[in-house]
Amino acid sequence: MIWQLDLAILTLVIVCAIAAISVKDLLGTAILFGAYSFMMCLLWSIMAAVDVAFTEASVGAGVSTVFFVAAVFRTTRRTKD
Amino acid sequence: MHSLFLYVGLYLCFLMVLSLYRGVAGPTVVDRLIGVNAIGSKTVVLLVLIGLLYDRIDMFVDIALAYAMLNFIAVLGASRYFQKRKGLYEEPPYK
Amino acid sequence: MVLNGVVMVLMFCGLVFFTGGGIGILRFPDFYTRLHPAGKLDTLGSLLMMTSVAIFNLHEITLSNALTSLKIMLIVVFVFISSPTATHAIMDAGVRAGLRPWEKGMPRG
Amino acid sequence: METIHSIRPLLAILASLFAIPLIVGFSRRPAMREFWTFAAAGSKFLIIVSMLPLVLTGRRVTCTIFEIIPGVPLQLTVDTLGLLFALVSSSLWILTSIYSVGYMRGLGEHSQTRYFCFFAVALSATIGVAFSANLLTLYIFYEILSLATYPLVTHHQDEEARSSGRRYLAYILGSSIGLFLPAMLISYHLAGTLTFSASGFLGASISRKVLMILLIMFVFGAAKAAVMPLHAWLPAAMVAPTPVSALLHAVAVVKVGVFVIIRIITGVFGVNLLKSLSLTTPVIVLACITILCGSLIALSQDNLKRLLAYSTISQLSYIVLGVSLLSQRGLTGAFIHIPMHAFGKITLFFCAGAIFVATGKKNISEMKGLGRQMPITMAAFFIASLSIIGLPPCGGFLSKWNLVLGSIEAHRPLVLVVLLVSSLLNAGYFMPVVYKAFFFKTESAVAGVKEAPLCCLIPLCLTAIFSIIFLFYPQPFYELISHALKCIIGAGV
Amino acid sequence: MKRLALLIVILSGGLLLYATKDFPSWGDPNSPASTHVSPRYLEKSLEETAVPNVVTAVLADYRGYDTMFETTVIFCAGVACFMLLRKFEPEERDLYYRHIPTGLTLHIKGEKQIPSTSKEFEKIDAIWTPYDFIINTVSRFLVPFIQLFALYVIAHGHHSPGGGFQGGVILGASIIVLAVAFNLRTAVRRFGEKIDGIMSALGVFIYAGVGAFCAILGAEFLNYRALAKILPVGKVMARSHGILAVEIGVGIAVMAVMICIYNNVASEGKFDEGL
Amino acid sequence: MIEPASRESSQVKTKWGPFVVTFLTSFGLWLILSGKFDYFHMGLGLISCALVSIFSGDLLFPGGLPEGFLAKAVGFIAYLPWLLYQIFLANLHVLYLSLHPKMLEKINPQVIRFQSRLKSDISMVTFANSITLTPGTITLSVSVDGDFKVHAIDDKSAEGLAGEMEQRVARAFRED
Amino acid sequence: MDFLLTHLVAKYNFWLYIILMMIGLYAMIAKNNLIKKLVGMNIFQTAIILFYVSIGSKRGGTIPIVEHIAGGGEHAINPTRYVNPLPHVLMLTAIVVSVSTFGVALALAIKIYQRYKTLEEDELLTRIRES
Amino acid sequence: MTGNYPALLVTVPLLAAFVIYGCSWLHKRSCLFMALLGLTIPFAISVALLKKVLINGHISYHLGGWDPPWGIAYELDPINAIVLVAVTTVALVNLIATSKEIETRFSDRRGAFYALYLLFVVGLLGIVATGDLFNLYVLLEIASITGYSLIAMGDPARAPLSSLNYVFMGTIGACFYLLGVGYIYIMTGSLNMADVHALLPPLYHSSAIVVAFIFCLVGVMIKMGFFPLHSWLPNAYTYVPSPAASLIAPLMTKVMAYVMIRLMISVFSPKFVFSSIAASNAVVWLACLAIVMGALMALAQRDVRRMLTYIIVSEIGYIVGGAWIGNATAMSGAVLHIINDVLMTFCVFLSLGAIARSTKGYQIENFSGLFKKIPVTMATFVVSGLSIIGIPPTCGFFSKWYLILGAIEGGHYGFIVVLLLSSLINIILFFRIFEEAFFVYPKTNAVHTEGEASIAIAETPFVTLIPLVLTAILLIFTGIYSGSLIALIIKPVVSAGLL
Repeated sequence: MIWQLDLAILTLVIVCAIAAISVKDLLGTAILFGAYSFMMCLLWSIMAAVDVAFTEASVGAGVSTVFFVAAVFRTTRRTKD
Repeated sequence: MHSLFLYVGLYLCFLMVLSLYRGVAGPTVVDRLIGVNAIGSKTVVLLVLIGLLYDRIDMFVDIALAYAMLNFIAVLGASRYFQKRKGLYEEPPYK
Repeated sequence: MVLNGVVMVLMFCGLVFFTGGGIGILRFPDFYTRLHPAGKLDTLGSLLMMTSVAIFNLHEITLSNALTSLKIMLIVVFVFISSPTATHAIMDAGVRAGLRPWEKGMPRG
Repeated sequence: METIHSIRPLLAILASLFAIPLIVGFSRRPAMREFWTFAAAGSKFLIIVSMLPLVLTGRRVTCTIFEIIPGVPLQLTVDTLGLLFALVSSSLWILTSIYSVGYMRGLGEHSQTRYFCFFAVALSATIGVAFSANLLTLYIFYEILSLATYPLVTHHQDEEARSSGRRYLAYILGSSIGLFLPAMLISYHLAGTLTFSASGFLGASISRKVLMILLIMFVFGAAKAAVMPLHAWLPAAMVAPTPVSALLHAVAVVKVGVFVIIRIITGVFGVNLLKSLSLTTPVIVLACITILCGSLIALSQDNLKRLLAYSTISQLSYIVLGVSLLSQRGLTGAFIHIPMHAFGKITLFFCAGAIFVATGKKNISEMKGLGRQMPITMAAFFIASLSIIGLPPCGGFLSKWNLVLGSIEAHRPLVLVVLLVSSLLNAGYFMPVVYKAFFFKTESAVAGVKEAPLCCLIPLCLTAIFSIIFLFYPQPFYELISHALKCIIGAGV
Repeated sequence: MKRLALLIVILSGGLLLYATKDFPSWGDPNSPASTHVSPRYLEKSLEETAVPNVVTAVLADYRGYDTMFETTVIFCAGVACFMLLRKFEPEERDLYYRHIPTGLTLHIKGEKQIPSTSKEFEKIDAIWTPYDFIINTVSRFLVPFIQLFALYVIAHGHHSPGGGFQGGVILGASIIVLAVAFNLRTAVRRFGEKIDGIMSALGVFIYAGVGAFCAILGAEFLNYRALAKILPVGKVMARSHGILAVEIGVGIAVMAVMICIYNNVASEGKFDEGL
Repeated sequence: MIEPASRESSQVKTKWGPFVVTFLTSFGLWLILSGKFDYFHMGLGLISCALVSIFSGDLLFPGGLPEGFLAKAVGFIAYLPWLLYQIFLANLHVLYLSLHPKMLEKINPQVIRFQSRLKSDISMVTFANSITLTPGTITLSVSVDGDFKVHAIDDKSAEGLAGEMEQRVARAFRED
Repeated sequence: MDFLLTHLVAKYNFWLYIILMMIGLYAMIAKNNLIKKLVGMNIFQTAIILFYVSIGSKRGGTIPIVEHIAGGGEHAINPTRYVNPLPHVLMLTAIVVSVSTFGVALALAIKIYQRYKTLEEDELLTRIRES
Repeated sequence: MTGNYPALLVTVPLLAAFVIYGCSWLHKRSCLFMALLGLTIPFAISVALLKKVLINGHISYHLGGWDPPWGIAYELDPINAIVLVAVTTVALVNLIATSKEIETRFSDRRGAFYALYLLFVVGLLGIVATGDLFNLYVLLEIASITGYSLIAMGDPARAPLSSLNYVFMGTIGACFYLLGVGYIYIMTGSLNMADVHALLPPLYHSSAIVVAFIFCLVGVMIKMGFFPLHSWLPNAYTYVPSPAASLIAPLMTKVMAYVMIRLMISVFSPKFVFSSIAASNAVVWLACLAIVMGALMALAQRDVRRMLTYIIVSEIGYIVGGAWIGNATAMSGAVLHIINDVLMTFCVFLSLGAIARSTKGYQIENFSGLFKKIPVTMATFVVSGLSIIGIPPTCGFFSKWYLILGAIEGGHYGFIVVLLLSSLINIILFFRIFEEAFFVYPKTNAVHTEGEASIAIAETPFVTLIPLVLTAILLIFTGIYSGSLIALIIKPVVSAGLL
């Protein structure tokens, strides 16, 4: 554990989370959600959970975002909140 | 040397804040994409630095590599959206 | 010791480029121009930082350390292939999305 | 007391159930279908009669099917009281079956297969109640009976039948689930058992207040006994075809209700306990009110079947009253009133049905002068009404007599008054009918009417004759009842 | 709704915050979680399973049963996406083709179509579907290396982070890259739907099958030790190889499922051009 | 997979060429990645590389191995140091721009079109990516026959296009 | 300051995960858009993963991959040197579950959109009522 | 091989699911056969296990050969053995009964359907059998995800949305459960139920453990649709396709209720649940509210299926109330009610599915004249309805018996009143339908001259009818044998747990 980095990244994570749910555009949400996953991946590796970080990197940063974009592509970007 | 890496890491975090600002503030979605892509490239470096801090860099390199690959896919996917859909802004509510 | 010096210098250079990238992303007036620092400065920044780490990793030269350093350089290679492509993809996306480029004299968009 | 293990009680119950597949199977061939009904009725009666000698020698026939709830098996026991009831209902089923054939064919009713099926189920359940060895078994059969009679009550499937069916279910199921079930559970909780015993299984350690509440819950829970104010289902249920009203609402269903009350007073609480705490006063009051009100309402009825229904309500309360007097004579009167009233009332219903088959009339006002067209029917009606009123030469006299004596024995003079007043009222609503039938000029509407088909006529004659015979030859009943009383009263002493 | 949400959030958040006061502090080496069950994994996993990566050892062996169901969850997701979205009846519509060398678009109305074997023409969905030469070429070059890396991750799950799941995702991603960079038809032509379906089932089947095979060999379910009877290795190495077999199964299943989900989501189950 | 066969004029029809090259390349990569030289892992490596080569060999070399493959590879590697140097210069330039206080006056974004004489797709992609990485320019789009659209950030970058770099790429891929 | 720091470090991971989780929960309940809800759900799940991983971390512990000691089979491994691997294992599963749920939910969202051409909950409800 | 029964119980349908899905790409016809096989074997195994458990007592099976706190164990006691039997029975019978509809309705994706079907069963079986807190979560997710997709295959207008809402609620539930497990883990360091049970007593007063318990419970309650958290349930169960309805509706909520009881008894202890957290009264009152609200909302529905879903809400109230009264009788009643409710909900949904063949919708009006058309099917519907009402000798009566008895012992008179009240409301609910089916003839037939002759009897095909009738008979048999169920199976475990 590296608490200095941990604290910094945790803050970023929360910023990302709030941004992701408050952006009024679903594609923006998808992209910010990807950023959220990056941060999480960093957080896991900071806490020495390498396997979790690996999974998060491959799932969160990779396929999950692509799925999300694909779904937005097939539905709509419009959102009221 | 370790504390140097730690500070470098913290500085990278600070730089991520800058990129994140672009990601959060927009104004357009592609701007967000730029911001997030920039975060991605810093993350790769940060991962390797964390490996150094743990003295187990060989374990972290794999993650970084995978990360670099998959980040590419995500950006490709997101940009692909615009290549298909014409509008940058939201399409009209109903057809 | 010399090795450490080299590492520090490279890392510092990398950080400078990264900083430039970060500031550039903030300061440039429109999407197209922002892509320039994002696409290029970060790439070179990664290269320098990775190289410095790879070199640092070699201060005890064993086969496994050498391979690890090679792997780190492999990341760099990968970044060098993928980053310009990604930049291009984003640029293309912007164009196809119909984003108007900034021209001299316009306010920041 | 010696106990014999035998599956005969179970067979007695199942006899009619076995007939169901056959009835359904022969639904296209009415003759065969009815044959199976008779076969079931006959075999059931025979099985029950075959247990008579055993019971009369002071033994009990028991059949434990399996343990449902720890300590409470699904168990059947034939004791004298149950046997009495079972005999009455199963013998009357045979007659009713004959009558049904005539009635249903005479009117060309629909869905006869269904009718016979549910009739069989209802009878099984009735016998089940009669033979239940514990409260849970009794409750199970009680509920089966409620449900099996629902399609019978609503047989006509029209709007009236529908609303009556609703009312029937609301009263019967509502009271049994809402009052009887919790009362039973509380008893189980207090006593740890539900098996009837001669001296009651609720011990004296339970406070009087609780016992009182339980008793009231039980009495109202058995809404089939039609104790006021839970009586309204009975007149409503008269929309059913007359054989249904006859057997079920003069014999099986309502008698099950009072039988349950008898069981509760004698088997759950125990006469001695109740007597020592004098808990039954409210029940007596209720029964008296019901007797008087039922009769009074009957006075104002024009529809014959409704009149009979209100009469039934008041007559049922005689039994409740007799039991809750807790005196030997009172109990005797109550018990003997079961067969007497059954035979009497079923005759009346048969007559009403026969009139309906022959003339299509339901109201008394339209029956003027009918006695000349249908002398046999109306004669039977007269005999039966005498029995109900409690006048010799009919069996009803015996029960009234015993009840009167019982009320004296129990030192309740007011009850005596009630009984006498009610007899007068009974006469007040029956005699006009007879009078109109025989001494009025035949109205054009009923002129030229013949007697009902033979199938209808024979049963009602038989029952009327039996009503008379019982006055002169009540020994079998007395014997059974004295055995029962020996258990109930003697055990506590 | 917002107010209700706020209430719920504050309530449960407050409850959770209240509970943290009894927690051992973050990173406490003496906390119950670090002292009760897990030390044994760290101490014994190398000698019991010959796997240095304790996470892999626990994942695929000590708690291998969990992981089997984890893979099943993934499989479920794939099957669910297929079931929900897949449309087998093609819609009636005009055909569009692109002549690749010139980039011209052909719009064919009616029944006629260009033979699917043609290398010059590519079926597309609308007149404006883009064709990006750079992205195509670069992706083509990267895919084999991504795949190789994925296989490496699967094979080296014992010694370094990674394993079947991560490798499987990357493998799947390599096909998704093709689908994104070219179009879905290309990817599906390369890795057919049928094969994909069979592979997803096969992968999980390998996992559960290995477990069942152990049971057949007379040990408990998933007790890889029993594999020593048929493998020319000791009992400890048998565990290690059992883990590898299982990881391969996971990898196959995850890859197939990721592709399945992407294909169905990106094309609404029509399997046309996709994203 | 669309195989741009017609555009590849010079190709060797060896069936095994792509497979062998892919196999060797990937096995080399495997050795770097793996770092374990025991039989077991090497065996796994062989299997993996074979799988990849079978499955994706045609992706790397659609339509077979190009003629003079080795020479081209060497040429490409020789091209890299120069490219790195250019990248470094370009980055300094962008860095200067982005940190310059009066940045808005300095830049003049514009889109430039030009026709390249490169033929093979690999060389064109190399060229396009090199453009993206170097002085203030990003490739917007490339058509198959070499029609480049480039976004340049300022006049200086716009001028330096299409000159030396194209030649060097052409030389690296033996297309001059 | 020092005191504050030790206490902050001792618990802040646990506090921040709660904040994160509440953000997710709030989004799940209060947001009107189905996809937003989905994002909230994912944040919620990640917050729990964060909690678990925080349980697993250990001061002075390194990653749970035992370093090879050549021929040192008998060599005792000191468990305090490595972080707790069990939560990592559990969380791998949780991540997988969350991505599976995510995939299924996206498929459902697409199906809903195909029918009603909107993803806003209130609009959906009015349209259902209309039809 | 018999030693491996606990694992095979879950693994056989699991493997079958994979084989089916794989084969469905090659040969579609064989799917049904394999699905049947994949459910018959576990059925046989579960019966064998029940027998074994009754003879030998508790069975503990260590998966992978690792001892419990480190590995995962399956713990089988008589109660979960009987729940397992119930699950396998329902799954098998339902598959047989609805196979025809599945084959026609999902003809192009039957492999996927069967696979999901089997996996749903796998999930439930695992949930019931497992002795590990985290394993339970994973299995729960399997059951949920398959459940989501099965539900979403229903009415295309409404099912996806209700399914998505279920996804949200279900995920919150599962996550709360996971969070609770995390709190347990951080305080005890163990995930094995028995181990946690042994480690917990000194920690009973820790706020973290209390919160852990609350969150586990709330999570489970969301999943089982306990009253204030039930909002997903009616929609989800209303629009599910009928072959899946008769699988999901009986099993999912009931298995979760079992999980709750299991958490209360074998993870935490009754001592903790009933004395350390003095919430038992509150929960019982909440259960009362659930029962009443469920019944009242059911009363407001005209759609029969929707009405039944609210009845499920109210039945869950019974179970929760019974479990939280806190004495052995009520707990036995709750467990018995789980089994009975599985059977009766199954029967009612299965018959509803069969009825749906002859009707256009599930509105009460659509039921008119059904007694004429499909007498046997309606008879089974009536039996199940009576069971839900609680008429003896159907099984519903007996669980109510124990519940009320327990409430009397525990002095919760409110609960008794509510139970009786809901029975009365159920009478209204069901007889409303019966009346409609019994009295009213559909208008189309009114044109004909005579009612009786004109309505052709269009009875359900035998492949559906026979299982249906058997289930209805089973309802009565379970009722009659509930004494032995309690005495042999439930009472020993419950009393041992409560002491």
